[in-house]
Amino acid sequence: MSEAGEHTASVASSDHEHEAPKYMLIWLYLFILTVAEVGVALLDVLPKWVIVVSLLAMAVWKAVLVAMYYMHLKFEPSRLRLVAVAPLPAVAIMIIVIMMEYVL
Amino acid sequence: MATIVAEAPGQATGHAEHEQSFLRKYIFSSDHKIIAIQFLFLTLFFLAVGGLLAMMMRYQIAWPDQPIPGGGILPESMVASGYILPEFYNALVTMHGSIMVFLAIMPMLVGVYANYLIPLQLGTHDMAFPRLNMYSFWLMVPAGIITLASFWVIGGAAGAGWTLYAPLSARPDLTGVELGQVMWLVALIFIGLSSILGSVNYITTTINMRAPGMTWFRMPLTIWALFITAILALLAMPVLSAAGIMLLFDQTLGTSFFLPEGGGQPLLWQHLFWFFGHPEVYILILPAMGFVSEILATGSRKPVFGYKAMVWAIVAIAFLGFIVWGHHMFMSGMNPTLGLSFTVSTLLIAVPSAIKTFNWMGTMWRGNLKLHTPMLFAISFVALFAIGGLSGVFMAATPVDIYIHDTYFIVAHLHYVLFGGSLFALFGAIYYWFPKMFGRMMSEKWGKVHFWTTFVLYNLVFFPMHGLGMVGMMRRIYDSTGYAHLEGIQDTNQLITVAAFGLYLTGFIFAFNFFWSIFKGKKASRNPWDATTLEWQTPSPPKHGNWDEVPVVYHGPHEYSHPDVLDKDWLAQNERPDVVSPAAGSH
Amino acid sequence: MDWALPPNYSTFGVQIDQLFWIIFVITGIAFVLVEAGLILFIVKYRSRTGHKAYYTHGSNKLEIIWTVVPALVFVVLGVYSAGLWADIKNPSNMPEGAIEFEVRAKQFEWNIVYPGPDEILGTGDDFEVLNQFHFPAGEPVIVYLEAEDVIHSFFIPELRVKQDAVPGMRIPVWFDATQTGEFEIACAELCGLGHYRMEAAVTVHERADFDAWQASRALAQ
Amino acid sequence: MAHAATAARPPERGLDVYTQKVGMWVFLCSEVMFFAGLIGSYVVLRFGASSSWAEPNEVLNVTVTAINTFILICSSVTMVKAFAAAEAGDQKGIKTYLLATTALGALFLGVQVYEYYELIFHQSWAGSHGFTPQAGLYGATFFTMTGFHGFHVLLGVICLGWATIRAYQGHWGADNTHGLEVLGLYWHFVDLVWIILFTIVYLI
Repeated sequence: MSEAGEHTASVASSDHEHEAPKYMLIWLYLFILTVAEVGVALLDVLPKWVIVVSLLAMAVWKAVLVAMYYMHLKFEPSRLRLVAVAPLPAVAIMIIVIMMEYVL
Repeated sequence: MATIVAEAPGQATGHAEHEQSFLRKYIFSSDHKIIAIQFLFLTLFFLAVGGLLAMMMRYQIAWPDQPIPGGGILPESMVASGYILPEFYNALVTMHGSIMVFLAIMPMLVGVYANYLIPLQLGTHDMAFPRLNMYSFWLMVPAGIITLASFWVIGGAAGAGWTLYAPLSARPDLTGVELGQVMWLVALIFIGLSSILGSVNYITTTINMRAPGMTWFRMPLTIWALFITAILALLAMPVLSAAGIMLLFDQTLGTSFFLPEGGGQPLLWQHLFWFFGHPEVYILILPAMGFVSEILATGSRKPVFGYKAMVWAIVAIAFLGFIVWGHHMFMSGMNPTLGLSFTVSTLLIAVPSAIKTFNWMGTMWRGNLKLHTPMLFAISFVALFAIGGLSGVFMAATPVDIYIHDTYFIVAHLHYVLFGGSLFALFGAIYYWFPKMFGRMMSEKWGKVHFWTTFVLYNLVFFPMHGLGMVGMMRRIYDSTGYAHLEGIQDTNQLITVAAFGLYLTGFIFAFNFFWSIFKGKKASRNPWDATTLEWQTPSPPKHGNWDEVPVVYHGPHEYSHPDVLDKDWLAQNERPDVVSPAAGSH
Repeated sequence: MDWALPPNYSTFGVQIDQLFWIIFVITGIAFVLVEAGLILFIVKYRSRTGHKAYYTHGSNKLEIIWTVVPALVFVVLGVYSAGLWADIKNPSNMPEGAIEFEVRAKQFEWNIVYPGPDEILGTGDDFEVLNQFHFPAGEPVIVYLEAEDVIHSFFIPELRVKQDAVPGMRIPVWFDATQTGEFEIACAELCGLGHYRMEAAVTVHERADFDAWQASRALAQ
Repeated sequence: MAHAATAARPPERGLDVYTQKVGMWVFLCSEVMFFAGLIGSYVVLRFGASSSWAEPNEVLNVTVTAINTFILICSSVTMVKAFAAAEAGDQKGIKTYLLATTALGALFLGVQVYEYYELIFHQSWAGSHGFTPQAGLYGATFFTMTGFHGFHVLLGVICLGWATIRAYQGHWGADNTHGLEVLGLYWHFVDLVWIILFTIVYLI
């Protein structure tokens, strides 16, 4: 228990095992997703809630791609990933609870 | 025994900075110890300023119908023909709170001690980012100057309370304060930036720069507390900055984020403010808890009782700290259903506080108590924090809060935690680490005089405030004599004021002792308290770079009175177990 | 100054005061335990030469006890508080058939809108009185709080009532005075220069007296 | 009680990552909270507190901003390419990609300035001329969020400019990649924030 952090040594500790060409592939994904987002929003044929949910999903997808590949989180030790996601619970709590003020 | 103060410039430290000009060495220094001492002087100054504002407030509350002595030296916009004006009183209320929280207590806990102790207690040469550390101090200076200057601009200093509730804080036409409110927000943004830079440093250093053997659960509780505090500040301060910027735009650009006329939401300000504000409350108490744990262990000559429980309690307090902010808003018009969940989380947070209190008592139990000044302050921290914690239960119980919210009961509660808690711990910490900082001891005799006068007068000032709250005296009122339900409380108010003046004067005993000891105090040895943590294994004061060779840690942080160690009652963290023998002790 | 809550004139005030004193007893016990313990330890374990402290890293049993006991006490307190809180503050629990008023707070006065003899707000016989709040005893009263400029807080100590009035919101507050009396509304939230003198008179009448008073005021409008 | 006394031990492992990178990630945590404060307020003001809100594409020029988004995404890929070039010791690649990143960042800012100009002087809002920060909550939240993002881009471009100059001095290389990686983290974060902002401000 005490030194739990010590033992969960991450496997991929060496920084950069990823190969460079992938960057362009991610760029292509990002480009396609952006086009898809603009298309969904501007065509405006789907029901409103479908549009909102799909747009948010695509935005999160893009954000995760950037964080994982461009910011190398995929290749970092898990403990650094923990640092990176640390504020997300606080963000969720803040926005959800303040929204409850109005929605409840 | 006289110490060998290694005056030879540290050659093995790898810092090629000994040939520095005075300016680089003492003013724009990036040495964490110098920065800590700079913070110490700055924050002691603001402590004195904040106290002075409180004295003026107390005079007004006690004798609203009499001119304040010496009021003539203040301009007519503050004190007209000897009487404190209501607008100046509001400025006093606001700036007393703001200065104490943001420019005195918080930077004293974090700026001084996180800076000083994290590298020393973890066994590293300096902070991870020394220059960033320097910026963090030099951002506080303009913040302080802007704050002080705001008293002298037209309209006076900010007057909407330290909580800056919109719309009052956003509309100059409703407060009569024009520039002061804006200046205070600008200062706040500087403070936020300073605090974020500091936190980045503290967190990175703690995570990544611990000495060999200094595992997470061998870190002194002070470090745990400061580390968790830094996380709180890192996640909470930016929210205040964001909210503060929106409020600033409301004031200056004509937006209406928080103004209902333009569709804005006054309650949104309160949510954002308290989302920051409650973690801030723990920023103001957790480091104090860390200092106290350490001083109590050293003074009791015993390991901290339930070290791991103490660590988890700190973590739990910090985590729960992010989900209890609504308890500041029970009467604000917040959705009552939301109030329910905040009640539960608030009562839950009392549990780790209880654990800590009982574990401190457990630390003292069957100890060998050395009642020196730091120890006296630490014990009284436990006594007074218990009162502040228990009075908090009244507010957490929402139905009771309906009555006591925004009364002097709250004032009593928050001062028991902030003054009886944080400041007592800070006094303890100053006495305790003074020898390490300045190489000399503070006078023990005057320390005790300071302690006893402070302790007695402090309780005379703040304990009766519980009673004022029960009677129903509202906070932040300029004159309470106009209310029928407040008849007959003026005697108490006058007693409090007289005691408060006395309390302020005890500060001079401290100041005298502090400055006298810097120059004339008894020379301190490396380890005057026979303490175990790493900073005591260096010369007093440690040289630039702290260590010739980084120490190796073999023990937990508070190994006192170990039965296998015969010649002394402590075991330094870096003492090799196989070397410790009856002849090895030297101090 | 007496160390006492002011006399209570409100129905739910009885429970609030009860809860206050229950917490007072619980925290009082904890207070005595902690402070007496500290004093005892200071006297008993004061440093003596040749004495060595007892070496221990803690006791799981003790720590579990002082985790679980406070947790249980707080859960019980929380559940009880939650019920009472919902009764007092939740709009869906507000009594039906109550007489309704509107209170508009602004710097630094309380504007009371009376429903008039028909006892319905928003009709032609409504009238406003500045800084004077009259209402009947012995029946529930609902006040709709509004604020025109900044946040104020509607506080009547004797009725154990407090609620912020927020600009842009209309917040209902209810209470039921048990007997007649004269008190004051105080403002409990810093609202500007005149915060300290933002008070209004409260008069609780018998029903008949209230009807008579309201009729006379309605005529005068 | 671990009494295993070994003579020389390496420092505690921490995160197995060099300190500057840890520091940047920790700093980015605070940036997340800053933007969460701004975006959260926007979400609450727009969706929570039932106020009237115009459809984004009636006011904003979504097409231009979509192109601008694409520019920022491109700058992210050139940034990461610059870092890869540094790791490979490819001096020419470092210079080219850094210069491209700086240029794309500056271009993004330029387009944003153009967008602001058009909105403030040529767009109409609620019957009056000009969509400004004073144009209700919509204008206030729009300019605050995009403005602070733009400010972050500006800081990034300044740092990138500095890094580019250093690149021409031969500063970066296979043995000196940390600075580029840390700067890259900041730059990708700014991109990431824009991805979120673009979606919730311009599209939803």
